[in-house]
Amino acid sequence: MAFDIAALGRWVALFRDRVSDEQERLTALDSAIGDADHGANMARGTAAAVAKLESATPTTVGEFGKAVGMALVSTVGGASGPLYGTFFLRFGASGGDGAELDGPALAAALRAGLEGVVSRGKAEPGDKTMIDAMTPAVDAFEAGASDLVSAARSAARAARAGSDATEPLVARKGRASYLGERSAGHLDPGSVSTALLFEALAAAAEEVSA
Amino acid sequence: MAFDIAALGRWVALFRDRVSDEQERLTALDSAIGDADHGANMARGTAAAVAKLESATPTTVGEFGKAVGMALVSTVGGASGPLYGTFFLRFGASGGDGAELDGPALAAALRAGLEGVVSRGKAEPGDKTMIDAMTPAVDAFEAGASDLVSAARSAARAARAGSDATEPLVARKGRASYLGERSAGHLDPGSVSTALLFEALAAAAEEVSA
Amino acid sequence: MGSEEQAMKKLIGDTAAVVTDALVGMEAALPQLRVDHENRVVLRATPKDAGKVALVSGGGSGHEPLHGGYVGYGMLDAACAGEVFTSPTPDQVLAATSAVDRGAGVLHIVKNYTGDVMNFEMAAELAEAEVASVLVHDDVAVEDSLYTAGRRGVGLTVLLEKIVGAAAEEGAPLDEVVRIAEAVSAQGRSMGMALTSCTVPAAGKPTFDLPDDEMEIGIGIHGEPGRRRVKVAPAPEIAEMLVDPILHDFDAAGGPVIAMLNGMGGSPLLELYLMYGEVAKLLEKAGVRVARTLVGDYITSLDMAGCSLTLLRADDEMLRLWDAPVETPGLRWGR
Amino acid sequence: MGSEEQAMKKLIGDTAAVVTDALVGMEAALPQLRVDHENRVVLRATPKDAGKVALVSGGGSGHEPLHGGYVGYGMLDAACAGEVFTSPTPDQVLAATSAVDRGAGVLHIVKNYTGDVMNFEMAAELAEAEVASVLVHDDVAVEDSLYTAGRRGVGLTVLLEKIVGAAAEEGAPLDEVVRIAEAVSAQGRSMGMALTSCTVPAAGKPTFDLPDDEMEIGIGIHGEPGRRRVKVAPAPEIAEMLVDPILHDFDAAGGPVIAMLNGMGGSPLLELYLMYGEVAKLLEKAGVRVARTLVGDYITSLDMAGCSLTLLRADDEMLRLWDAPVETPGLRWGR
Ligand SMILES: Nc1ncnc2c1ncn2[C@@H]1O[C@H](COP(=O)(O)OP(=O)(O)O)[C@@H](O)[C@H]1O
Ligand SMILES: Nc1ncnc2c1ncn2[C@@H]1O[C@H](COP(=O)(O)OP(=O)(O)O)[C@@H](O)[C@H]1O
Ligand SMILES: [Mg+2]
Ligand SMILES: [Mg+2]
Ligand SMILES: [Mg+2]
Ligand SMILES: [Mg+2]
Repeated sequence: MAFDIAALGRWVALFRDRVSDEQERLTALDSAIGDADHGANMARGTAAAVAKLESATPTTVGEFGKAVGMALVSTVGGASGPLYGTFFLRFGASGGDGAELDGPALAAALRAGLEGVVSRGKAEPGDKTMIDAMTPAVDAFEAGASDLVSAARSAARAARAGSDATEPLVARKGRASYLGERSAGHLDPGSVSTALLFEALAAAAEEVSA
Repeated sequence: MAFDIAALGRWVALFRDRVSDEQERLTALDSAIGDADHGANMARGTAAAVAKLESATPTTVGEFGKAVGMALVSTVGGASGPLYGTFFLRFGASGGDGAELDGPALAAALRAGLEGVVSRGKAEPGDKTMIDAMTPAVDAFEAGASDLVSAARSAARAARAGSDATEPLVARKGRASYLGERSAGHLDPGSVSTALLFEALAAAAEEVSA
Repeated sequence: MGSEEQAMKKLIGDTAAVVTDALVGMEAALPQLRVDHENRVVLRATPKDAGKVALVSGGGSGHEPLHGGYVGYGMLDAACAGEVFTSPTPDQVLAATSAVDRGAGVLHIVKNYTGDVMNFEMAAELAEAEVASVLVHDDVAVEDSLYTAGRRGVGLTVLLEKIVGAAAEEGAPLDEVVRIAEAVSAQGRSMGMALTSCTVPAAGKPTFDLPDDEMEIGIGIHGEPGRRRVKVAPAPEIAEMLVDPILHDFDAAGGPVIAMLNGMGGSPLLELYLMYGEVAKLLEKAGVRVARTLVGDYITSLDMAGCSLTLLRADDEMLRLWDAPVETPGLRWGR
Repeated sequence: MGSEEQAMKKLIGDTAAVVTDALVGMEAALPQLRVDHENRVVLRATPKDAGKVALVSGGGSGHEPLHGGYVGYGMLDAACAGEVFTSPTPDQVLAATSAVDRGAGVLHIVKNYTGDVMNFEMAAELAEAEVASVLVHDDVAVEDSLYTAGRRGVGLTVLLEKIVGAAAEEGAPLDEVVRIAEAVSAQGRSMGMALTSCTVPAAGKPTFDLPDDEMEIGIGIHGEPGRRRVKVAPAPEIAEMLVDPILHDFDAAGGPVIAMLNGMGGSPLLELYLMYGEVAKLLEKAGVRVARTLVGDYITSLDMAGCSLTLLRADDEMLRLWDAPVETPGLRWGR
């Protein structure tokens, strides 16, 4: 079993659906410790990414990553635009000219994406950012990469747990850092959208395997 | 029985007290159909008039009227400043060099004050202004001028009734006129302060006769 | 300060001294102005040349930058600051008039409110200088009738002070200045709307309650309710509610107009630009040619959210005077 | 438009198109500007002379007049308008950079927010023009630490754009322009406070709830809560809460400073002047000499009520560049 371009497209579409369902919640979280735009940003960006995939009709993983990444970079702005954009650009670069990704290849692409986010944003785990959901998710996926569905499921669980764990933290990166101690007691909004990204991946994997 | 300068001073002091007690109500009325300052305007003006009487120590009715009138003109601003100011200036001019006013002389002074307000503001009865309280009050005082206390009491009742009668009217003068039909259903704030003016006069008359 | 004032969302100290305190800050911030604190009159630090007509305006405070912010080269010589939303007293106007008279007469620019008219009138009666006055009454929301107080003076005041100020600065004699002032007053119309009320410091709470889904159409500049209350509508519809009554009242097609889309104080500039875009579309459709534009907070009602539109049919002389240099805190170009 | 947007007290149409619609109105109102609507870049209608360094700034919308209102002679060459409170994308910055490059290099003026920094960085990586950038990070409410995102860029941005814009207009080469920009960035500090939150159109309700008797100290410019919440206080105490942290952070006594008392959008000018009066008293007591002053809405948070104070220690060169002519919608003098 592997993710072909259509399945990758489903992943992005399912991510868009989840973001759209949770848009208000993401904005509410960003209102508490940020600037009240994370929901709107991600809704705009993921809708643009889905539209771009429809018009660009990529045939390789590289083209897929470029289409999604550039759509995000070009439409989101803010911190999450370059970060999620870089994630997909590096994901695509890792997949390269291939037309699909098996478990280990998908694991490598996710790892490349994560590394891109880290090098662009320079956050470390514990800084209360999307990194705190993405890092355990990629680790979990790698650990179980032989079975795509269960790897994706455990990545989704790890992302969600990582996101939940941001609640008590005092932010050191992103806008929430301006609040100092007051940032504690709230989930990081970017970590919640990252949980949605991995939950969408798990749902897409289930569809692929069905 | 007559009003001497001290009694006239008591009238102004009692007016100040009533205005200060009713300041919020006057402002609330002016909020509904004006600009929310009639309470503050009258409180400022009557306080200044009392202070002026203390420092100027007038010895004639003319000096009394000038002190009160100029204090009002100089500190109130708005529509009520020139109107109440003119009222007292003309009141004083009518009383002239005398040191007191008996019933008929007081009636004449009040009439002169009213005429000053009419010529300055050019409002007619029914325009929904202080004129609607002042006109019946002066009429009532004149009718009973032989007995100062009962004349002042019936003037106060007439002023209040005239004020109450402004409620259904559509304003044709003052700020409330800008509201057109929407001005109906509210008391005119200036007519309410005029009712206080005549209620203060009745209270002062009672003190004089006591 | 009582606990009630404590809770007001305002940058103030003693509620009774708001205007006095603001004038202290204004003088500290603006070295080109001088303030007569006793009379609460804002003056130019350097008076204009002798032999030129001087312009005095004023009114209640709470409309900033009007009027104090329009004192300076090419505009006013003095502005009298009344209490919030309360016209200044005759004493103030008289002090201003005497202070700025340069021997060529003084023009009083008076917005048509009973209080303003009477207080300026009393001052003119007492003044030693030759005084003329012009009444601004441009608000089409108010019926124009002989039997009432007539139309309110609103946004046109800003345009009139600029144009007439330029004429006076050029050295036009008093009768000329009056002629131009009357012409501007006759050729301008305004219409305003509010999304929220405003809070007068001395009152401590909003002047009126406006439900979350309603707005006021046909407001003045004193936080008063308007002619009618309607459901909140999107910007294109609001633009129609401003443009239509003005174009219904006078024919603005053909000649050039000066347009001002003015914020009432609480609406962000972003929204004012957006509103102007909608207004511009309607004006174009109606064949109105806009020659000059102002968008921003020029005559306000404290923190009221909302806007007003002013159109002035401007002849060549008015356009030339409009373009002349002006150097005031609120309006500046050409120097 | 859904019923929720209907009830918002805003002069807007489609909530998703607020920025686009506002740019249409801005272009209609300001003939001296040109708007690249596709990329949402505000440009000068007449580009500056070849061979001069161009200045590009930008950021989220909702801070008007920043940045679009500072495009023009003596200040910016282009401003990129992001969504409300969201930094522009690299595409926008790239389009702006290519449009204004006159062969002498382009300076990016970036407020220190993770999003702004990353988006401008990506654009700089892709640009063909020689690009340098300066970071504004003047907010003393935020801890200055290597391990965090560092201080936010707030009010100093306005002063920096003015001073550096004058240097570029004079023909200073890129390295000179960068040197002056770095000097300004190093010498300025700001502190802000809010009496109310603000409402982002897409969110439809205030970003945070603030009880009637509380205010936020140490806010930025994105409607976010501040460092701490305290009871509402009178203006003299608020002035201390702004002045003290700045003077604690750097020594402003001795040399001259440029002071800006900035409104956050929803506070009337009357209150801003009053606040400046209180600030001026404290500065005088602390021996700080104010050489130039700005009071008004220069960098806002939509309709937030509140204010911020910025102090820039200005050397002779900065003061000279400050006084140089500027002709933008938001700041204008000398022409
Ligand atoms: N340096 C960083 N590295 C990784 N993630 C970051 C960084 N800074 C911010 N983020 C993430 O971005 C999210 C905010 O995104 P968003 O609200 O769309 O942008 P902005 O903060 O510019 O408004 C934060 O919740 C956080 O997860
Ligand atoms: N032309 C007029 N003649 C008589 N009274 C008037 C006239 N115009 C207004 N008033 C009175 O003045 C009152 C308002 O006074 P006030 O609120 O102090 O002044 P302003 O209207 O300038 O704010 C009105 O309620 C009305 O009674
Ligand atoms: Mg955000
Ligand atoms: Mg009133
Ligand atoms: Mg008034
Ligand atoms: Mg943002």
